Amino acid sequence: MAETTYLEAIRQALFEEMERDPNVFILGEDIGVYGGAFKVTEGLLAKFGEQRVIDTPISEAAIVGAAAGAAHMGMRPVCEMQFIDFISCAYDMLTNYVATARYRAFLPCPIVVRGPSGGYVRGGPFHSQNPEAAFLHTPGLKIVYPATASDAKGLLKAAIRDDDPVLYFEHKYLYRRIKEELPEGDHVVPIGKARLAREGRDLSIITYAATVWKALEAAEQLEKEDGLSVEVLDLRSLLPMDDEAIIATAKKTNRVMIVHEDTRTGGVAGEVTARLNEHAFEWLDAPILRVTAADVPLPYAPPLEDYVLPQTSDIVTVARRLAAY
Amino acid sequence: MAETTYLEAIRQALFEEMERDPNVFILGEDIGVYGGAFKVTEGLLAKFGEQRVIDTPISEAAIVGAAAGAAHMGMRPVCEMQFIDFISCAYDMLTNYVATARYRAFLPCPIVVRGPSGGYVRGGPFHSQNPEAAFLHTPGLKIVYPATASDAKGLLKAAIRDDDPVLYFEHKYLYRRIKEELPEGDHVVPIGKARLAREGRDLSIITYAATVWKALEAAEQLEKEDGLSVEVLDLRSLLPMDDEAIIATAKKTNRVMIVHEDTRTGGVAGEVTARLNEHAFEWLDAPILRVTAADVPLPYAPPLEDYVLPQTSDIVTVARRLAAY
Amino acid sequence: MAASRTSGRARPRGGRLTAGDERPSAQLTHAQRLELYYYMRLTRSLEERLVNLYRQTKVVGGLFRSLGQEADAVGSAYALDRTKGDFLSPLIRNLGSMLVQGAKPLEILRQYMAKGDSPTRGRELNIHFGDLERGFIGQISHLGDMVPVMAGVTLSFKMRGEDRVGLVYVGDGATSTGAFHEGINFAAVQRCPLVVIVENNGYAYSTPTSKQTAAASFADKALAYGIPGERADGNDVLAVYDVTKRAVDRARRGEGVTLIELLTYRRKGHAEHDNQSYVPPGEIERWERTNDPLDRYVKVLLDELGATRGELAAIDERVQSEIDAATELAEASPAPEGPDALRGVYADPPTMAPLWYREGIGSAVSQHERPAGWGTYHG
Amino acid sequence: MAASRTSGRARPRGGRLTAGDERPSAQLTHAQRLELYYYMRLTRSLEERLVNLYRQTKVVGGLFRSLGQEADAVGSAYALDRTKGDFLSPLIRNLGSMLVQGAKPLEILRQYMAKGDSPTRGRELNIHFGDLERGFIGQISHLGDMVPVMAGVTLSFKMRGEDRVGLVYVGDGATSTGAFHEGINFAAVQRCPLVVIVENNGYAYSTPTSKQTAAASFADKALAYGIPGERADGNDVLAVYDVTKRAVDRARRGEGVTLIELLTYRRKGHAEHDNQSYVPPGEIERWERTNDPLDRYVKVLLDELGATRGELAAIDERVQSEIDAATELAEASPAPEGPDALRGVYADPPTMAPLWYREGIGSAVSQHERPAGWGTYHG
Ligand SMILES: Cc1ncc(C[n+]2csc(CCOP(=O)(O)OP(=O)(O)O)c2C)c(N)n1
Ligand SMILES: Cc1ncc(C[n+]2csc(CCOP(=O)(O)OP(=O)(O)O)c2C)c(N)n1
Ligand SMILES: [Mg+2]
Ligand SMILES: [Mg+2]
Repeated sequence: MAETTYLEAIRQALFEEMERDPNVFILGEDIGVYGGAFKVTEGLLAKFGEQRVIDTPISEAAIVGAAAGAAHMGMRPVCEMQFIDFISCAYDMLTNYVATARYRAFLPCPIVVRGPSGGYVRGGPFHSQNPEAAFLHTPGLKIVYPATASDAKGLLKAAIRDDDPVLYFEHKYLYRRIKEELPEGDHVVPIGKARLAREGRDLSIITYAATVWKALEAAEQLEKEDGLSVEVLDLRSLLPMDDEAIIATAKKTNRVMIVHEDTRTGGVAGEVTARLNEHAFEWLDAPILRVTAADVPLPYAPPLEDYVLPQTSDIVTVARRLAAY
Repeated sequence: MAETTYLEAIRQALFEEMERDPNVFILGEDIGVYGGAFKVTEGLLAKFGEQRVIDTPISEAAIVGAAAGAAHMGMRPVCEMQFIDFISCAYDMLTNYVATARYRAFLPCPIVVRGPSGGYVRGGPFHSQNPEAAFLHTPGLKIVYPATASDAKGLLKAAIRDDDPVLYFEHKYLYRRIKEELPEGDHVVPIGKARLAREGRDLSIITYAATVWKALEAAEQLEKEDGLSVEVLDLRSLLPMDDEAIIATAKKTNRVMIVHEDTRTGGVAGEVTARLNEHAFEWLDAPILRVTAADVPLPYAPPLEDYVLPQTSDIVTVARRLAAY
Repeated sequence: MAASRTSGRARPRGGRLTAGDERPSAQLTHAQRLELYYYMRLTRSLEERLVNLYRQTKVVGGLFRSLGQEADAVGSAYALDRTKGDFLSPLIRNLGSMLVQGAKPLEILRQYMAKGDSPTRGRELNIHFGDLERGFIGQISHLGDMVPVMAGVTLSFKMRGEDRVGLVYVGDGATSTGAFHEGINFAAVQRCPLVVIVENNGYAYSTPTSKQTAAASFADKALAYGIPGERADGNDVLAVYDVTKRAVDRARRGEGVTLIELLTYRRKGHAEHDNQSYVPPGEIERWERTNDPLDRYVKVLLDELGATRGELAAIDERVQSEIDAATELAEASPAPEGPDALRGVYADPPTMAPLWYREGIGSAVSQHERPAGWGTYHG
Repeated sequence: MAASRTSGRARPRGGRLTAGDERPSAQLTHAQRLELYYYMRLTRSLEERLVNLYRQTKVVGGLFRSLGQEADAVGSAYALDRTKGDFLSPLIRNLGSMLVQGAKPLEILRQYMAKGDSPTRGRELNIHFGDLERGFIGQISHLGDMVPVMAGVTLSFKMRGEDRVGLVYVGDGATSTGAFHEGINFAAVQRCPLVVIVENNGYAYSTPTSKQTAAASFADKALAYGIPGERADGNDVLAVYDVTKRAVDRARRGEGVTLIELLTYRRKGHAEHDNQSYVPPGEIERWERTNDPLDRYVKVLLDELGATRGELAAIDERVQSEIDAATELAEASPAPEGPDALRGVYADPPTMAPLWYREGIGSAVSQHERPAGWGTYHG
């Protein structure tokens, strides 16, 4: 079987779900004739027509709000943010309207909001964001952020079928850089389960999205150069978070570091640290260490971006300190 | 000297700063003739006139954006959100425009955004929010959340004078419930410094805003009933956070709990836990425990709200477990 | 503001032309005309009962009145066709619209008293609740947000070829929000079967419309969206019905969105605590004296439409006894129970786990039982 | 779209009436007319140089063209009075406006190449930069956001009684955003000295204006805000100057906001990578052939305004040599240095602390030196 890119996996998921369920439709800016800024939705208009592939005005709040309204009536809308950075314009709609619909009014609101996220692509401060931490704090939302093509497909299918609103972040650095053979058939990856990306004994790296690959790279280097056996846990789902998996890896290796591309303060690593501290305190032989972006808006020039974002060498450095602790 | 309420302290700060600096002006919904939904700005229109006390259309993004524009030109605007819940409508403007102005364009952006926050008042899901965690994650913003009348005044004055944008959250439950004698003269409380609200030896409670008072209540009960000496640290500033103070209290008592009114997952407690873990791991004789709201939108009916929000009795329960650990 | 009963387009130039002179209310039966009266009276009396309960501190939180705006709410909602599954999204002053659409006084009373058997089980305030079956949807506080949502509701009608229409209300103040703009523009481009009603009651909280917009009229805003804009006397229930019905018919014919401005007046404060000190002296009294929607409709019913005083008195009595019965039931309703707060945040999981220190369940702390001291544990 | 050179109100009914027939461009000196040409030529040639650099992969990120829109950018900015401190907020296709306002080709080139001595020191993309001295402000990517910001900039002019005017651009697409709506409404109510220009270039990325709004014209949106709305041929630099100058004068006189729609056409894709497959065949060529703003202005200059071919050739040459010189300098500029990324997030602290594992500074780990084992430590 041929290998499928991360981007193509997303399109496949959209295609298959739109074929499977006539209630699924997609809406966003330039997703129709143009096929989306990254061509994720290419071909969908031709196949499914203007009724189910809707080019919208530049109105992120309206896109999300309209999706919510349609979802109440039984539809399964998938919204594209042209870049995920623009999800901030729908922040009110998502956190106040969408997230609370079921709780306060018993309204079903099964929408998916997806879009190209993340840096390492010289996109500058407004085309590189990782907004997951801003929403982690909102009960009622689910959040997934796949790192592999297989998860990209399986989690999007799960998100579309989920009866709750799901934010689906896709990493644009991975779009065409990774590919793999996808499982055949109806490949659905359950929301809420982490993925053990690499087994190890000496220390654990908990991470998600693009930095999963950096962690794996670091793990290999550490094995070769230091003889360290490093476990890498890919969270995949941030909300709900797979407590069982993070606790299991912490109890196994007793040394944990958390890696994310997002800025440090207020990032997801804090929540993971708090949970591990609550549930595995005595198993920890060393402090949980964070490797993250520095606390600055993400700058554009390559030397600046490289300096701000976490790199494989950072993970190696910190892992060595952790192992030696 | 007479005692001053928390609310009156805020008004005093606005009044004094507007008198001191002609560049200070205030804008928001119904803040002029009406004096604001909670009457915080009462009397300011009469004193300073329509040019400096601006009633705006219902447009939080425009309020914040216009404040930013005026701030670039040397003004010192203070925006009122009628309820802080509506700050979500300015989320894009704050996180993308305001927070990055200095960094990406060397633009001064000394604005203050303030508004009534927090629960315990039967306000329901949209008049009780604590939005601090949603912004903790944004480099470029500062965040303060006073618990006392003295800090309410001093921090607002500091915020207005600060050359960076400051989110100033004021707790509506405290508006008229607490009062104290304020220091005389030009009372300014530096941003970034925590306040030791109570000294103790056996365990530390790190908290901020309304739950400072619950923590103090619990501390007293624990002293009386259990003979425990409980330290209470009021963060006051969330961004920047006073690392020195949180580390010092952890190193002193070796047992820490964090209390906040906001929901648990993705809340400020995670960040505090991560920092303590990084900087005081070996001093911790017990896991850092969180007392927070449950992860649900805040419901309206008293029994529901009481059930969801952290109560003094919760703090007592957890403190006892922590002390006995 | 106009006290005449005819409605019409704000300015002839406002958007595309519409057949603006039909009077669909001429088709209403006598029973329907009395029903309009019933809903207006029910709205007013129910709010009066709520004031009593508020003063007895039985209402939890604020109380919002629609005194003087009953014609606006009732007349517009009445133009929807409930047999077809038409849908509306009310605001805080649309108690009347909700009653027309099938909300019950008992539900309203339970909501305001935060009862456990209220439609939101005590989770949300006052009339913030909805019912997909009866066709109304619970607003959130954030003004303007319901416009995009109703764009989506009506988009689904269009996509599925359903013969249904949606109606969304916004206040004069809410027209300033970004959400209003994005939502109505989206609906206009998509030609959703949606009617947008701007209830211009002169104030947003304390802010007069002159500080809300420099536009001469809210109906003028229709031109910005390429849709028809109309304006009507919001205190004339039949004029409100007429203008709304024409827009509803247009939407049902596939002709897209209409923006309607209803001119009315908020005689009470923003909420019960508001003393309206910002209102020019005499303004409220003038509206009360000369332009009360109930007084006006009673006069029309008696003078022009052949109703009798007896018929109206019977309705008044029915309203009173319905409210009395509902109040008794509502007062007896139980408060919600704390742990119910954890249910239904998500479809899955259906319940959030209680915080460990609350329920005495397996605590973080008690789980700390690492067997091998501080050595490495393989398990 | 109109190819005529006269400008005017979109529809006579659009907002309040204005003195729409003055032609301030008649007052321009010969030198000023040539200067307009200079800026248009500079814009085009500089972008062409950027295309070369882009193909050599010396540009970091995307390249955005304003080909065919130079008259719109240059003519409108030229209507501001730089001696009075007028202020503008450009968009991605307003390179011409920035040049008029004093931005230098060298700055632009350094920005596009992400150099350390570029105006943003490599922090922001392309023409996203500003200068309070020269009076332009760096946009962010989020469309519409600059409208509220410029409302605030001009509010400060009004508050301080300064004789200054602001100009903000939005694309046809950006008019759909909530921020545009909130900002222009706010400015209109406050009667800020602000000119809002909608550059209607037919597309927002791939989306034609018909999917952006159902309104017949963007100038019509003025009525929604109670301000004058005008519409002009955006490819006629003098018409653009005229319509903007009238609005600037109005603002300076304290008469508040004007909305101007400039009709133009985006001949290149959204950015250089966009192949414009969505554009109907022949459309681009038609605009290129019959409605190129530079061709048109050259003809007017030569045929009507007494310029000579020699004068224009000299300007072309000057432009070329300025760009050559700037390119050489820009290419030689250094890249920024990583640690500069930590400076200036805040006024205070001026620098963020480097992450401990980067700089080998006192690490979290090495600080773990609790002296008294696991006993309680009083320190
Ligand atoms: C986005 C937002 N900002 C502020 C508020 C606070 N608020 C509640 S009602 C109100 C006034 C509403 O006025 P209007 O839209 O005219 O409706 P009316 O009360 O007159 O029916 C305000 C400012 C809000 N609910 N939402
Ligand atoms: C709020 C927001 N949503 C989406 C985008 C992505 N985006 C960038 S440019 C663009 C099209 C802009 O079109 P228009 O406003 O007409 O300007 P033009 O490029 O034609 O000058 C879009 C959708 C954005 N920058 N901001
Ligand atoms: Mg109103
Ligand atoms: Mg455009």
